[in-house]
Amino acid sequence: MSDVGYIAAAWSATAAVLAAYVVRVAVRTRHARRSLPDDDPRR
Amino acid sequence: MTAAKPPDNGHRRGVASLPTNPRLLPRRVSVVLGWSTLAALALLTLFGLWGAPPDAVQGDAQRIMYLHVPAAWLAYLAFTVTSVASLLYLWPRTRSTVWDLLAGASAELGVVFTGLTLLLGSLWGRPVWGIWWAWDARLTTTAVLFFLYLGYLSLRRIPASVETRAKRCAIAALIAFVDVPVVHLSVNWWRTLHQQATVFNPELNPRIHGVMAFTLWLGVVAFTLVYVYLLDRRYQLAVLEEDLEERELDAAIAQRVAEAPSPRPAGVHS
Amino acid sequence: MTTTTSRKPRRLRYGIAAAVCVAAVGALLVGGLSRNLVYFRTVSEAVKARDSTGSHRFRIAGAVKPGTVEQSSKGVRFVLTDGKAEAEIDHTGDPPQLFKDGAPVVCEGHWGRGLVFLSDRIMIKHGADYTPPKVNLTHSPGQTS
Amino acid sequence: MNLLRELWVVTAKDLRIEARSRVTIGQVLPFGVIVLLLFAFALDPDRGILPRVAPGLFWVAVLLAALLAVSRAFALEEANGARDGLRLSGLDTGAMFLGKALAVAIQLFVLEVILGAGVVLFYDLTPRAAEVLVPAALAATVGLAAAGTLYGVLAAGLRVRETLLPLLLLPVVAPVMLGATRAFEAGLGLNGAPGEAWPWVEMLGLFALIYTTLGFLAFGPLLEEA
Repeated sequence: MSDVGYIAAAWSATAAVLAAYVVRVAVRTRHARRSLPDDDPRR
Repeated sequence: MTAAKPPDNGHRRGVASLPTNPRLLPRRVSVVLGWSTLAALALLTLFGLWGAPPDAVQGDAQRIMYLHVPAAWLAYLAFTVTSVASLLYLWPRTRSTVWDLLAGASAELGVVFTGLTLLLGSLWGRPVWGIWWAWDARLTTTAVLFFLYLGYLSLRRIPASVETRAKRCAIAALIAFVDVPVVHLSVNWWRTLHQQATVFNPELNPRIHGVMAFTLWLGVVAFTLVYVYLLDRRYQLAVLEEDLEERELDAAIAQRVAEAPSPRPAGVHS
Repeated sequence: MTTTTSRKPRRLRYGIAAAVCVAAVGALLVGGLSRNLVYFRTVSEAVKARDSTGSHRFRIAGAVKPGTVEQSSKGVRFVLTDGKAEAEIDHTGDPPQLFKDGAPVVCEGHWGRGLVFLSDRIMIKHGADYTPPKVNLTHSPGQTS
Repeated sequence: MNLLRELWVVTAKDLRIEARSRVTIGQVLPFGVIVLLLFAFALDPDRGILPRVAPGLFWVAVLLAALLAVSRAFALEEANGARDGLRLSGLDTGAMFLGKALAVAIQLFVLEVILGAGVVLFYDLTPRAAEVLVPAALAATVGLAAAGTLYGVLAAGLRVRETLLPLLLLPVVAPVMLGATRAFEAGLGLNGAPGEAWPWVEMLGLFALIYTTLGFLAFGPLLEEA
């Protein structure tokens, strides 16, 4: 693998980790919000 | 005291002890922060891949530094926040659910970014050192750090009364934090394959050329924004899930109480 | 557990324990920790300990002496130096891409006959200085930023 | 002085239970020996490698056995509300920690002696430089016992204790593994001279001191609300 390959791998790994984490948190937040009753102040 | 109300014996948090506002930052600030983070990351990519010159010795492979060093910085920052929050939880006067949840949220980010640091370091090491992994002091202590906080995260998920869990987690977090300065200073204490700190070196004299230094600082700023944004989101999630869990428990207890023949429930709590 | 009578000694105890911890960590830093946990030995250290090392594996670090690199049937041979001592490296396998004259390297292997080190892995050890290729070398990188 | 007496009460209690139940000798020790045998099976065809890596294998076996011993030390307190009894005994919590850690350390040291004999026997190793090996083993044992007891109480009383304890404890005691292995390698003349072991022994001693102090402080708060 050339330098370009390693750099591309590093950048895409970072993007993938960040995106996966954001999506996971967003999905769980959405799920938790939906499950809470309407009168909950935290909703 | 009515029978329908579960006895409050400190084993449970109760929804009331949770912060009413699950956000660390106002909604609008969070949105703006999210977009600025994205912009900063885009700018970092621009400078990291094209703006900064290749290194005289390491060539283009050195560009991985612009992600690797900020990721490591974020991990340090996250574990520091975890420790401060744990300390505030243990201190009786400031004891609050907020600190416990914040410590957990921050530690999770720390683990994710320690893992990313190891991965990026490996991708840097292969072209530059010639190997993916070396058992030198910096790499080994970082791997230990990763597993220490992985253990902490499992400790957070244990089924136990909330007070017990929060207290044990806070103590575990403080013990684990001992490794953070060891990781940072390992390259100065021991002779390692890993290079010494460029920016936060003991002489406090960054040994790095202008545009490269700017790009590195840009990376640190961008990743700090990433941290603040994600911490806000993760903390909010922690509050919501805690709330949900308490409500489910309340519902389960209420159901048990309704089923019970005697008005005084015995042993509804663990 | 904590009765009012045991409060005071307990606070004293926390103080003493904290002091012990700080002292221990201090001793760890100031004391011998730097002596062990070395990832590699310098050429002069390795040459000095040549007789007691036998054929044990260890890592040796130095710079590739310019003009000494030659291809061998198994890989490369070159002279490693740290300015004070020299050792000949007989390496098996391909050297990494950044391997060249003057490169700072760490070799893993063991002593063969005399001061010939039989290496089977070369790693490039970089410093913490980063400069673009065109900065002239009379200009110290520390002053540029 | 009071502290020492209270400490010994706890140690004596744990050792007495061990003397009657024989769990460490009857179960943990055979486990350690089996681990040594497994290493031998795995590495035997490669003649000569076993004696060279013996210190590392020995300490891995000790570490795995230590996990079981620590687990056992806190399993003692689970049944019949023994922990409440301990908590209400009025003993000093610091003394309790030191007592339990000492009991674990004594058992571990006995294990090490027997496993060490096993290593000499199975791995064809000549023991020497006892004046280096014994202090190194003592320091490592105290460090293992202190860190183990601290994390043992951290995981005590939890339903997932058995699986959680190794995950929490192993990264923490990684430096003990490293230090003890290097000290033994130097002491046995496998890598360097016996004198090179002393910096490692120093490091092991400081590790033991730090974790003993941390445990001494944290044991009370950890036990009180558990």
